Amino acid sequence: MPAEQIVFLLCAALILVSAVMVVTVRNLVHAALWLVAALFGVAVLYAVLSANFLAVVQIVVYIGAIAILFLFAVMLTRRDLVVRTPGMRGSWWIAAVLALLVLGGLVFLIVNQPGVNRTALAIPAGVDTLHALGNALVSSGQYLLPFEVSSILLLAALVGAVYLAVSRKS
Amino acid sequence: MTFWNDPINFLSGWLSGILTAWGLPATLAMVLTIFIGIVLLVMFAMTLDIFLVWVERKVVARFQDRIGPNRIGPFGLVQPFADIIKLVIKEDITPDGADKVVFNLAPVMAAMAVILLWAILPISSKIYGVDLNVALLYLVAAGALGTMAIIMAGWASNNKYALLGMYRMVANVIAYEIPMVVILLIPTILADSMSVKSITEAQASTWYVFLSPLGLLIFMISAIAELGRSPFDLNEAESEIVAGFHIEYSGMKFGWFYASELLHAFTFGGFASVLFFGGWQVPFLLADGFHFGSLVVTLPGIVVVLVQALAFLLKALFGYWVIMWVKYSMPRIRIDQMLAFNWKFLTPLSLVLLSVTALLGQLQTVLLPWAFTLVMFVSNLLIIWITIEILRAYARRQRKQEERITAAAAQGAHQ
Amino acid sequence: MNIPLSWFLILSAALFCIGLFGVLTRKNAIAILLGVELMLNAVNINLVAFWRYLDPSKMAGQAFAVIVFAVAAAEVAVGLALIISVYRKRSTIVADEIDLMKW
Amino acid sequence: MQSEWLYIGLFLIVGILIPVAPLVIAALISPHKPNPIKQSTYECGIETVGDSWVQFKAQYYILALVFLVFDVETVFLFPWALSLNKMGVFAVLEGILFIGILVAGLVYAWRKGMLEWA
Repeated sequence: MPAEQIVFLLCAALILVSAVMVVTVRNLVHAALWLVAALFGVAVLYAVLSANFLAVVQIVVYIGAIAILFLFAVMLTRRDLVVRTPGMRGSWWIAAVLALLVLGGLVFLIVNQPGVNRTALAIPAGVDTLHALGNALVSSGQYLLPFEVSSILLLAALVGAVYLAVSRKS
Repeated sequence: MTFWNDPINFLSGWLSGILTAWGLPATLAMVLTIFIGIVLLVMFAMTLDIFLVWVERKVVARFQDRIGPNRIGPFGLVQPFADIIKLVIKEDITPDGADKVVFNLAPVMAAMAVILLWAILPISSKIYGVDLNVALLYLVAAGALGTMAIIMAGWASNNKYALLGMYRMVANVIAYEIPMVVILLIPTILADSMSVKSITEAQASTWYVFLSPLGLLIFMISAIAELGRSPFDLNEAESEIVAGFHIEYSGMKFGWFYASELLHAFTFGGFASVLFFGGWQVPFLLADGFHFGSLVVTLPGIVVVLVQALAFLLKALFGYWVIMWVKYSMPRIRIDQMLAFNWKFLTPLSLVLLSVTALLGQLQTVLLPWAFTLVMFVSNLLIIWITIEILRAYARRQRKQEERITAAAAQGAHQ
Repeated sequence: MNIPLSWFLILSAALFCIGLFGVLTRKNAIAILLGVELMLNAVNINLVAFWRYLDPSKMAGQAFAVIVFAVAAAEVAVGLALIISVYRKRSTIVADEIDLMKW
Repeated sequence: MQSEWLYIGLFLIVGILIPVAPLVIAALISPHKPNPIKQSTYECGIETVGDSWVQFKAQYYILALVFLVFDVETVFLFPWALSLNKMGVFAVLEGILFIGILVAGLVYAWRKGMLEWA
């Protein structure tokens, strides 16, 4: 078995095990830490796919910012967890059946798709994906609009979040 | 390819040759060779770390008009080894109610986050781990892992001081990450690359400290804050929260937090030298020897590599020394001041600097190199001057307001 | 690269379904958001895998993945701020008990 | 997959093994005599008061919130910085617009008093 496949399988095992822990562990701080492990696995996957920029951004944004925010939010609302610790709903098995059905449907669709077992070609020698991504994000014919709109989205999120998080003196 | 011209490649080729001769497959032999190379590099970093313990103690002693360690070995050089033996044989205490797995994972992760930085640190033109094309973001990503280690340590210790220290440290680290990342963009723009190797090579003629002195200043300030060293050491304000997030750690686990902080400081000195002082570049030294105009002193490759490595380590040590200098001469600032300084001053300033650099960077291909350097340097000085003027106007207004208040209070007292 | 495309797609489908399970079963609102994060990551794996396997010289997949990062960040910021805000008012983050707008 | 990531993977393994090794040695040779007093959490020499996972100031959370948005936006600037050489002044102006939107968020948070440590 080629080295790449071994790396992929190890990484997939890490992602799936951590993801299962994220949705089942009762202690929410542990759930958030398992999320960090799952996200790290996804970053390795991006590295396997030669998406260098996304691999590091995954760690910078998800582990360096989003996971920290999650952990802080859990610690801020922990009174609830200590007192009552609500885990999962009683009817969790319905959700499990539903999730398995969705998975079965997706896998059925995927394996019956023509050309799905293709392997990737090598990236052409002259292509510098990093500079290409930069150019794509700022050329008006390509992704300039989504790029600028995403900054406005983040501005809106900041304004909204700050507005909600401030305790208003009322 | 001989030993004298390209020692690293020669040695690795020699080693993998021996391994293949033993009957190992070629790929496995290569992986093993790389593995041994990595272990050697990390061992070098660790040895340096031990040496840094001595440097730190000696320098702080000099700053405080003491002698420092001088009993064990010449100039106390063996002192850090004694420290390590002490740490290793000390009883390791896990506090009651601690989250054991997370508690034990945190120091390993803290050390790992710093060691990972050495994978991209270019020590010389031939001695470097890997030339990653997203190296600058990798630097930030490794920092993110370090932050996660701090959160884990603070949370798992089951101690109020640890938790409070962790909150302060994380607030500090994440706040100053913004100006740091913005400043990392400046060498990226100037060199048109995120790889530390290309950035170093782009500084062959002009170090970026001449193009962006203000950038270096902001980088050093945010690096000190990222490290949580004085004046940003609220995370371990002894009078308030004792030792901060690692208060419950003892023995070698504490040792790793301490060692990784020192190595982190040195590594930041190294990155400052890569980004602004040309990394391993030595003036007049090219790949085959010194070139003083028409006078050429030819040197074998190995000497060039060693001179470059020495230059890099000296520059990094200089950065580290500046960090120590600041640490031992500045008082600690309050948390509100620390946050206000970042969000209201450093972040806007770095964004202005970034915009100006991006605009003027367009001239890089138009102007002659010396003219471009002059334009950049003057623009930086202008930004500094305008900032100082704004700050002075603000301070004058504050002072007037305060005078008015004291005058009113004095009048009220008279009546 | 020797890995078939279907491996990535199946992994991403599995991750998506685990996230879905979490969203459906968890009672704690923050835990529900954790599940949503898993689902967003599953989508991103797909985008990057298609970029790599179809045409690496066209940056569509990576550009979209970058924008998904922005969306995920915005979602987490607003979602957690909402939860904190509700927690302040009602001292609970159990999704079932936040039923002010039920009718 | 590129060989540079394999190298970083190997580095990660070494980076875990090297910190773990002294910890294992320490665990083997250091004494281990726990007792309740020794293991109680440290609190200035007096008995620990209350639950140690205390509620903390919400300000920390709000700062993490502001940081999240800024972090994502500054990371987005890296591809932009790499496109400047080729795309010219137009790209620079787009980036400055992007930074302007970022600053607008900062100004809003500032005016709302989010950056004060109250």
